[in-house]
Amino acid sequence: MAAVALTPFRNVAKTKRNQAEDFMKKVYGSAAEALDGLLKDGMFIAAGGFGLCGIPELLIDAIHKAGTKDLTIASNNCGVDHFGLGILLDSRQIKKMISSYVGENAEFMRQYLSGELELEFNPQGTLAERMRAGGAGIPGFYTKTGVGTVIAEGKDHKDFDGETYILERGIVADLAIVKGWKADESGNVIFRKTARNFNVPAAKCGRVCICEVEEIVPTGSLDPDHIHLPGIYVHRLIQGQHEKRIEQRTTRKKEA
Amino acid sequence: MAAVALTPFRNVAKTKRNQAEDFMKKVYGSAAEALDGLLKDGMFIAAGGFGLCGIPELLIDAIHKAGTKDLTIASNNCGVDHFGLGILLDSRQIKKMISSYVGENAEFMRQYLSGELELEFNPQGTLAERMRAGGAGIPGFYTKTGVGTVIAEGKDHKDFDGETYILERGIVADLAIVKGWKADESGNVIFRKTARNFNVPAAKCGRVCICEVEEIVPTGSLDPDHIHLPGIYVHRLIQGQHEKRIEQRTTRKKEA
Amino acid sequence: MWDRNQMAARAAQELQDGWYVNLGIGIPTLVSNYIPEGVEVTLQSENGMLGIGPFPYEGEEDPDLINAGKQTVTAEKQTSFFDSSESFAMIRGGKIAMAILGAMEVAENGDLANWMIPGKLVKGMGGAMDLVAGVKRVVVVMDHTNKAGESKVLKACTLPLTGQKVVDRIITNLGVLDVVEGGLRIVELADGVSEDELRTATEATIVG
Amino acid sequence: MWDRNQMAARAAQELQDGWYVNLGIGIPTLVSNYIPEGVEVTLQSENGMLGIGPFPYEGEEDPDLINAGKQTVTAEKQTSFFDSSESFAMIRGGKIAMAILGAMEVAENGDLANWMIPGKLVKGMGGAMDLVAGVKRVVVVMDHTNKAGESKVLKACTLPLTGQKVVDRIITNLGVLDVVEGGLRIVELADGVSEDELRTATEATIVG
Repeated sequence: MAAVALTPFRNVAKTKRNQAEDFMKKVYGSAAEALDGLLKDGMFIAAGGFGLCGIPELLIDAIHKAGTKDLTIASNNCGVDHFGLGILLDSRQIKKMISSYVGENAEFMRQYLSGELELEFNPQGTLAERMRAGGAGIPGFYTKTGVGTVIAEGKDHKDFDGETYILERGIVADLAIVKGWKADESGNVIFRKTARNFNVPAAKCGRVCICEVEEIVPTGSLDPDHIHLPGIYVHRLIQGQHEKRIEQRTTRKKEA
Repeated sequence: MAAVALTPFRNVAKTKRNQAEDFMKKVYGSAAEALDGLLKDGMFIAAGGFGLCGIPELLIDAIHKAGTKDLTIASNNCGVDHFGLGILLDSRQIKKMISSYVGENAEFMRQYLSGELELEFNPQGTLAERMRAGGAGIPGFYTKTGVGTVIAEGKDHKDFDGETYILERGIVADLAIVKGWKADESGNVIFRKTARNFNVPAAKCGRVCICEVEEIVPTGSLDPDHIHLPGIYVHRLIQGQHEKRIEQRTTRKKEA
Repeated sequence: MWDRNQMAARAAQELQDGWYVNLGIGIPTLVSNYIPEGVEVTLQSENGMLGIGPFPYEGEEDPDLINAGKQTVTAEKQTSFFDSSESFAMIRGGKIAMAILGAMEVAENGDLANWMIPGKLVKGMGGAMDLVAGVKRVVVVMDHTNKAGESKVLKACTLPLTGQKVVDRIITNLGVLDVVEGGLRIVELADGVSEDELRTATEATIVG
Repeated sequence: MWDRNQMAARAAQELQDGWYVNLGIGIPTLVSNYIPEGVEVTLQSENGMLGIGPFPYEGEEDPDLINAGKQTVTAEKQTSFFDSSESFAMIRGGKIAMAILGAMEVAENGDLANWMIPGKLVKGMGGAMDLVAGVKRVVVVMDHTNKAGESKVLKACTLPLTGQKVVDRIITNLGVLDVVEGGLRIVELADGVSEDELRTATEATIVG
């Protein structure tokens, strides 16, 4: 904490030489390769995306092909029928969902009402903050969201300055699967428009995080002030083609 | 929550016409004007900056000239002697500091040891998170930081998964004073390099936030994916010249 | 009696220049058509956007640019994007001046129910619980009665709550009511609606 | 016996390829000079930076680019900048693999004191309490004894703590010790130091 004598720094030439090859270690050839060794029946996965916007399509597909079962998945939504996380519903790979809204998915409803699927509803902001907190080493935080509703049942209540709040827990997932726009080889990720959404908090709460992007660029190509998700959060990276399906195509006519 | 019929949107022409003049309302001519009506003896101010990097020089100077007294200021540091928040120490305007490190300031030490100044030490990360939490409507959060130290004395302890944490409170300040690099007229701010530091959490925890920047650009000039502090957090804006003093000028020699 | 558009137009009168506002799905979305001249508001979308613009022109839809209803939208000049935890930080932190939301039931103490009908399909609360807990002022826009003619403005909600004591103002097809000490206060009657009609259609206590 | 540079060189052996690391002020800063060939680490700075580069060339100092010691630095290729709450989110959240820190006292149970001497000038804990609480592995580098020759490796710390049971490994001028069940275990002796010398200079219980 005291002032420090000026010291030379590590060998700059060495740094430059090793950098490219070292960071390349995060880049995998495919979603299946990136998932290798990380999947286990019964595991807890946090998934990014909102509706079908910014969802990790390639990783979901690879988890489907891997056949991993009894998954608990924290994700704001559960895709739609036969797309996004809906694929893992079709194949009965999901045991439990932690979500805020599941209205777009008939198969989800069928499995839920028949008791095949567990569902824990979280208010959307509580879910986002639980992920952010888990990633930030915060095991619990107080919020007014849900006080006096079914969400508050069984949770600790505490008054601060005359108002009542409930305790919500941070989430730490075994694996986070997220989708970015561009990443550099060191794992720095930038997102595009509203496709950022849950991808940032989901990535942060994973013990391991795999990120799929549309383009991987050489380290040094991205402005360090533009990074939305620093490389420290991203352990494995893949690049691939995304369908990016639109859920509600709303438009207006061009004026004459 | 159900699907919604496609609806026309508000009149686009009107939006465009009003936009420039409306957002101009955030822009003030000087720090003194921006502070007008907001200062009150005994108030609680959150200030951005780390050391002398990214500090709101112009606003500090204007608060000095305004002579507001008995201030409680949450800021990681308290400037240096006669610069940054050190100016407000010289003029005895500060009653209490909430900081993590005050080592650069002899006058601070003198006032503290003589009992003229109250000091509440917060671990740096706890201070940053208290600001972020206060701005996010979170009145309290649990952290492992400080468990078993003087910082934990008198605070609620709680065990999560077999580990002990302490409860820290969110901070809400009467006023936040921060320094950005560029802002657009609607209050969207971007920061430069490590000058971002406490400016973002400090801005968020202010009931009112004034931001001083090096350049105000027309709304629409900044890429919406590059905004570090959305305009919703910034109530008043000023542009001005900054000294940007360097605290420890460390360099290396160019190799031949 | 007001129709959907008149209710939306009346709700738009609640907006003040410079405000950041969140509009729910349904009638609240229509509010954006009636923002008064000279009033500029920035619309927040829970999925991570301030400054929702109009729907895109045909062929210009961007799958990376949607609102909280998952509809394709456009950006405005002042738009900024951010992640979901940041989005709800500003909601929970009281940075949004007003939310205008639909409802199934409202009670005289400000309780709101708008997310769940037991025994029916439950789609989830989405961001509604966060909005009503965090936003500074909550205005509800809904029909005063259900299809069976029963009041939706009640002494106490019968459906599971979205939030407790959260509603400030209720705008229905019959008029405008404020949640005050002891019950609801009539602020305004819709065109052609008498005070008696409003009182008759209201189960909640009307005071003042 | 190791000098400052030898201690730093020994500490550098703790680093593994691909790690994100936080180096404290003093001897820990010297560690960056001794990172082994083929090992690439990214240095974190609490004030909001991953990827600290060397000091700038004279005349190229940037007041907006400093490290946690407030020294002017440069960026690297993989550098990212972020705010202080984000910086400590990654520290507290265990994303940093290792912190190498200086110390005033270490105890056999891993307690660490490095921020305050009662009665003397107190400068503050800065980010030290957050680092020791959050970082996965904490390595302390310090002289084994103080100027009076008294052990700084103690049964129990006498100074106010920075963290409780947080230290994993201690590197001193006399050798390397690990915090294990029941006390400290000798891992390595510094050049020319006998086990007896190390034991004599250590107040803490040595086991195994």
